[in-house]
Amino acid sequence: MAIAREAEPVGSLREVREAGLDRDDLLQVYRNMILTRGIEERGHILYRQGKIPGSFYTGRGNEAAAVGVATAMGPDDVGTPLHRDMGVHVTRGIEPWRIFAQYMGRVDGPTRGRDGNVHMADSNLGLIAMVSHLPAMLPVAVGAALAFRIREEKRAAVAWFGEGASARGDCHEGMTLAGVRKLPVVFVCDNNQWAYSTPTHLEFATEHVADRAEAYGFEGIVVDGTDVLAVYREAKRAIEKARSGGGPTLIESVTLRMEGHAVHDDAFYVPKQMFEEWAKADPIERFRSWLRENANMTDEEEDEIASEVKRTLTDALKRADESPLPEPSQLTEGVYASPEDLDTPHHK
Amino acid sequence: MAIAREAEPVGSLREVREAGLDRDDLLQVYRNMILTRGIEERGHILYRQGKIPGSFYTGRGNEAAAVGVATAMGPDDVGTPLHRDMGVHVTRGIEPWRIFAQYMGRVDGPTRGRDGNVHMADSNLGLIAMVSHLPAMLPVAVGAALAFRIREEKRAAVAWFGEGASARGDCHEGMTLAGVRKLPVVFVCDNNQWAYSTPTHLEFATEHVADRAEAYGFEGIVVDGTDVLAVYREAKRAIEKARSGGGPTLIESVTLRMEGHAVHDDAFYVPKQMFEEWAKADPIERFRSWLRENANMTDEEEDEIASEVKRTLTDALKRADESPLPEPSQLTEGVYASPEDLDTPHHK
Amino acid sequence: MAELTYLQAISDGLRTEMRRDKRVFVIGEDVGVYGGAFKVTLGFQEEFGHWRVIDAPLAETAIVGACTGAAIMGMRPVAEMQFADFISCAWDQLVTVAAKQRWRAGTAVPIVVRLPSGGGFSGGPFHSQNPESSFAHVPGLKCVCPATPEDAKGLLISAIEDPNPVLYFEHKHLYRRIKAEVPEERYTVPIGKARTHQEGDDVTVVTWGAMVYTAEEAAKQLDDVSVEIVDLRTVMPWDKAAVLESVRKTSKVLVLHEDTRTGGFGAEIAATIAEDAFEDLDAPVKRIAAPDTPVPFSPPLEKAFIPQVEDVAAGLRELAEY
Amino acid sequence: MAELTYLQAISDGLRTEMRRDKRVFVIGEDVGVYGGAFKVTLGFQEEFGHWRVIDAPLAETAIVGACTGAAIMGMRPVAEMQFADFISCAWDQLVTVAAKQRWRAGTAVPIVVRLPSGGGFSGGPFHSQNPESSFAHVPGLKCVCPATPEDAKGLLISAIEDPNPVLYFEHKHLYRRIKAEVPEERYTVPIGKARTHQEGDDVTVVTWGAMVYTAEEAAKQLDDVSVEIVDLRTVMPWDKAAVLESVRKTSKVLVLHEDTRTGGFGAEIAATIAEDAFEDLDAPVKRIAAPDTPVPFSPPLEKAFIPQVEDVAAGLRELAEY
Ligand SMILES: Cc1ncc(C[n+]2csc(CCOP(=O)(O)OP(=O)(O)O)c2C)c(N)n1
Ligand SMILES: Cc1ncc(C[n+]2csc(CCOP(=O)(O)OP(=O)(O)O)c2C)c(N)n1
Ligand SMILES: [Mg+2]
Ligand SMILES: [Mg+2]
Repeated sequence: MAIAREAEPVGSLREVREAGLDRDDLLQVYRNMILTRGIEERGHILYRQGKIPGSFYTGRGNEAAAVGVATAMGPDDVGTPLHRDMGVHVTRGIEPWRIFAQYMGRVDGPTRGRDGNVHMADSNLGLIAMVSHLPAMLPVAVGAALAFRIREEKRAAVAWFGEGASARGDCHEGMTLAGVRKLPVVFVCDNNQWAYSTPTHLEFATEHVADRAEAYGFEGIVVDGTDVLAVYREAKRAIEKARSGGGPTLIESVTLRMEGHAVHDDAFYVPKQMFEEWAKADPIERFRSWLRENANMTDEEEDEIASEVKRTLTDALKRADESPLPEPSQLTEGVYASPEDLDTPHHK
Repeated sequence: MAIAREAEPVGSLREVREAGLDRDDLLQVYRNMILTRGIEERGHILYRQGKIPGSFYTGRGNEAAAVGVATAMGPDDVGTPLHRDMGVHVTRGIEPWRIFAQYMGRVDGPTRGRDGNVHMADSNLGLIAMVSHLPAMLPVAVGAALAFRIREEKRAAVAWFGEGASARGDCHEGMTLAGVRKLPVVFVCDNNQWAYSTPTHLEFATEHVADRAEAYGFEGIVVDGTDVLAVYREAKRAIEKARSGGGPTLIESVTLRMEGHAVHDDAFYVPKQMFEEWAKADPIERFRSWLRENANMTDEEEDEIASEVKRTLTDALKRADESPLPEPSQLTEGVYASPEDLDTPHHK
Repeated sequence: MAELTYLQAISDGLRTEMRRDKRVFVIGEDVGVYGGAFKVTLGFQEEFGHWRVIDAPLAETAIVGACTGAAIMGMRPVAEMQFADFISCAWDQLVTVAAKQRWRAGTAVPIVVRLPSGGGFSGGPFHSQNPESSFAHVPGLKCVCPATPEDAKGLLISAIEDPNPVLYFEHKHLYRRIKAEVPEERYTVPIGKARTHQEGDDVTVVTWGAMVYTAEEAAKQLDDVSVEIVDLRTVMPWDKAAVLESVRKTSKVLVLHEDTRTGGFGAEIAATIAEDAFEDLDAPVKRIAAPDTPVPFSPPLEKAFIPQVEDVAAGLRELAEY
Repeated sequence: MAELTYLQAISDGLRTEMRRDKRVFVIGEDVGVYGGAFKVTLGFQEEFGHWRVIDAPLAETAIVGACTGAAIMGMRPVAEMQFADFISCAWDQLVTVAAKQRWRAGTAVPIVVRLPSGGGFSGGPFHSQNPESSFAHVPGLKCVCPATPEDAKGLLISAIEDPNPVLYFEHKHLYRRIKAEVPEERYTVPIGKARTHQEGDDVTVVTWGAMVYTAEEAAKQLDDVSVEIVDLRTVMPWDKAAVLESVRKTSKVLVLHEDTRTGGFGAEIAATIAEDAFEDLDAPVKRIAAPDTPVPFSPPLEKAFIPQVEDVAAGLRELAEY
């Protein structure tokens, strides 16, 4: 039995305008999706070149979901994106070269070489850096929402989590607190159908993760995560509802993880057919077609975006590669915060 | 919206017979409820006499719920009762004097003075001793059910938890695992409407805890916890369903905690009227009337039960009081198990 | 100055900060209407409202995680664990998120977690523990363990002011037993500075929390031995300089704590002294701590578990005669 | 005898027990079809079926809690954490339930939790930790840390046989790097007995896990110093007698571990030696361990974090010259 509401795909440009995006915004969304994929593709190359230490994760297939939600966020909203959500960092405006620096363990990555992969965030962009432990950031996002509620600010927090991570206690406790206090938080489940090699039916026994929202006293919505505009529309509604005192929403965005869990994983356990089917619903290709059909995106525009992204990436790679590795002497600095660390916009 | 099924009260003797209890069983159930209350009332007196160290908790108001479920369990089923579930220990056949010894920190309590209150169990009776941390025993009960499933035994595990403790991650993780694997476990929520001083609407945002069962892929049932026969019937069904491969059930038994959280607490935060109303539904009185009306319980039978219980309690108190306090030298013994500890029926 | 119990001093410190700083809020189980299991926040909800004194669900991970998020958004949360023992349910949030966020991502997490800890009244295995050693090992966390009402107030205010996650261990056995004059105004006691509870020349006791008083009683039993008692006050960071200075004077040390011995924080102190003051020592560094068992319920067992005045006196005697 | 990697030896030990004893089952994330993140259980599900090789939900508390319940019902569960770091999510189940159940209630909890731990390949703060110290402090838990393929197999079988909760720390950096002859038949290696990795007369190194090899390399750099390396093999219980015996011979000790220094288990070992072998020591007990930070990702930082051969050689030199 499905309890959650299934969101419809987005149709016309008019409908999108109503949801708050004009044509320029749409092209920007498209650009952000391409940039997101580009960053991860270049990351993959860097990895194969031996320039990225450790392991390497991407969110291929999740570009629409990540960018769609982030586009719906306002500048004062905050979020805790995870390892498939590069599009959130991109949309919030992180400088791509800093991501490459992060990947390569250089001092100019947001964590200054201390952590790797997408374990990072630019706090000036309203993002909080994830930890590996899933979904430990979810209660943290709930806490951000609690701060907004206490101060009576009209802001929302967005907490991402995977469908696999939905099995953990942190998810339950965070949603419970958010539900009983009607906190301004939007939970976004990136349901990419696999948790490493584990299929969804071994992670939860409902049809959809969103079916659980009811158990916490709020609404659950299932949306096609390859439809960036549908994701945007649902996120926008949920964020506005949160900001205006309506409490949390759980949005489940369904996609397929289009690669292995990480670089080392060939995903042999995913049926080939599944990949083939979902490849047809590539979120970028899908949106490109939509833009051409519904917003008259021209060849020139498309090319311009493609080449701007390419330029950005090339510059970013170059700049990142100039960033030095950290000095060993920096290791022990800053284990504890000092009062100046509280000189941030949030602590005013 | 209530998703769980609301169980009906039990009516006639015939209906009860169908559920598996004959008249003698019913008198035994009645006796167990009285004995349960008697133990806790005597405990209270002992506490006031200064004979019980630390704090003291009772389950007044929960006798029907505890005894009802335990009566539905078979000898090979196991359970993890909590601090309001004295009736489970009693029904499974613990010798009452050992409970008093436990209360008073004597060597003949099941924990030999190492732990207090209802933090105990007789493992020969198929019970596992609770820890304070709520509801940490719930995943443990799920593990017992997992053992039964692996070995293909037709046995069920019963996991108790409070409505307050339903907020914790252990509850979620245990139910998730049980749900995806359809393990033979019955979850019993003692919803006594308060978690210490915290009312239910601050613990969960649904109408009933049982409404959450759906989120884990199994059935939720709400039953009046003052109706011992209704509790019995629902528990019996759920246990049989579990044993025969039907997976978990969540039974929420609604009562009122008729005293403070523990002896020190006067429960000023519970509206007087609430106590008054629920006092009318005293589970023992309710069952007594039912037995007189439906099973022709005679004055003699009633008196006989009352005096047998009284005798049992007096003897138990005396015997417990003769049990010595533990020797300090015993403190460090048995922190680690030795192979002989595995010489139990379970480890054959 | 007013005479306050240790418990009243904690309330006073918390109330002072909540009045002074709107960013401070309290969250925990039963902290609102009920005023907390030990009544530290009694009357707070009336004064500060139910969005600054929040009755949380029974969910320690949510409580600590939410504090972390709120702190990052500029609040100064003070979480109450109903008993210190229940912090085990939020271990991951503290160790994985709160402790490492500053170092990894540059994000300060100014939260305080209040932990009513310690035994002495038959609380049994789950209402008596002293879990400070477990946390002191985790880089990024601070651990504060006041012994006096004055320190209880001043250290709580320092903890709230501190830009880091601070675990504030308040010893339940001191709550109503220990009273002293406490300044009425706001003041802080620095985190990381020990206090000489009493001066002496022959043996140094390094301890904290309720054991300070056990050491004091034990010292009284030895007329012929002059005992210096160093109350660490904060276990992480701990005041190595003050300890080493005292050791240089006395050349003999007893490290005393209520938590279990093996791998307890006393080991760190003893190992450090043995390494850094090797040439100054006239006797091995002695440790007295609880035996390696859970905390027992029954009084004779609990007495055998918690270090007693006689145990400490015997240890001091042994060192003096070494 | 066959030459096996450390990883193969673990698989071999586990397979041996699963073939011999039907009560043994494996549960963890991706242990089935995938064979576990490190492929320790590759092929197990085919051989033993999916009720003895269980792909669990991403829920460490459920995994460990369920193992406890199944163990009490007579099974012999072996849980796999995908990385040791994630055990923080099951801290409460281990510390509160599994560790204390025997002492409190007389109920043995024979579970094994396998913990792929340690750094050395830029796993960063959450895929590199060595959390054994935190658990070694908790009465009721055992901590096993094999360094050789032979010990890896024999200690895993001992851990499964043991009637207690045993944390089995397998060092990822040894998985494929270390190979040796391993008996094909079933055998056990006793928990609580150290192994002399190499004999020597001048300085004792007490260590375990991957650091055994670091110590060995360091010792090679000092032609003029005869180094004895004691591989503890199990940290809880640890072989105090063997360590003290070696110390009596050499009179100088270096305690070495990969976990962070302050409050690490090295402190317990150092404090014990300093107390029990006070008169035998010719130099202070030296500790070398990681600095008090999270584990860094970037290679130059990680190199500065994990004790290196040169660091250990310098420490040995210092002790030799003391
Ligand atoms: C608490 C915890 N346990 C285990 C892991 C190891 N791990 C990393 S990603 C992953 C699968 C996550 O699945 P899901 O939540 O669906 O996110 P996805 O990777 O599919 O986006 C696992 C098991 C982890 N990161 N955290
Ligand atoms: C993890 C945890 N946190 C806090 C407590 C302290 N505590 C003991 S009982 C209780 C209330 C429990 O409420 P509920 O689950 O409804 O059970 P009830 O006592 O009402 O039967 C609390 C908060 C605990 N035992 N465990
Ligand atoms: Mg997934
Ligand atoms: Mg309740």
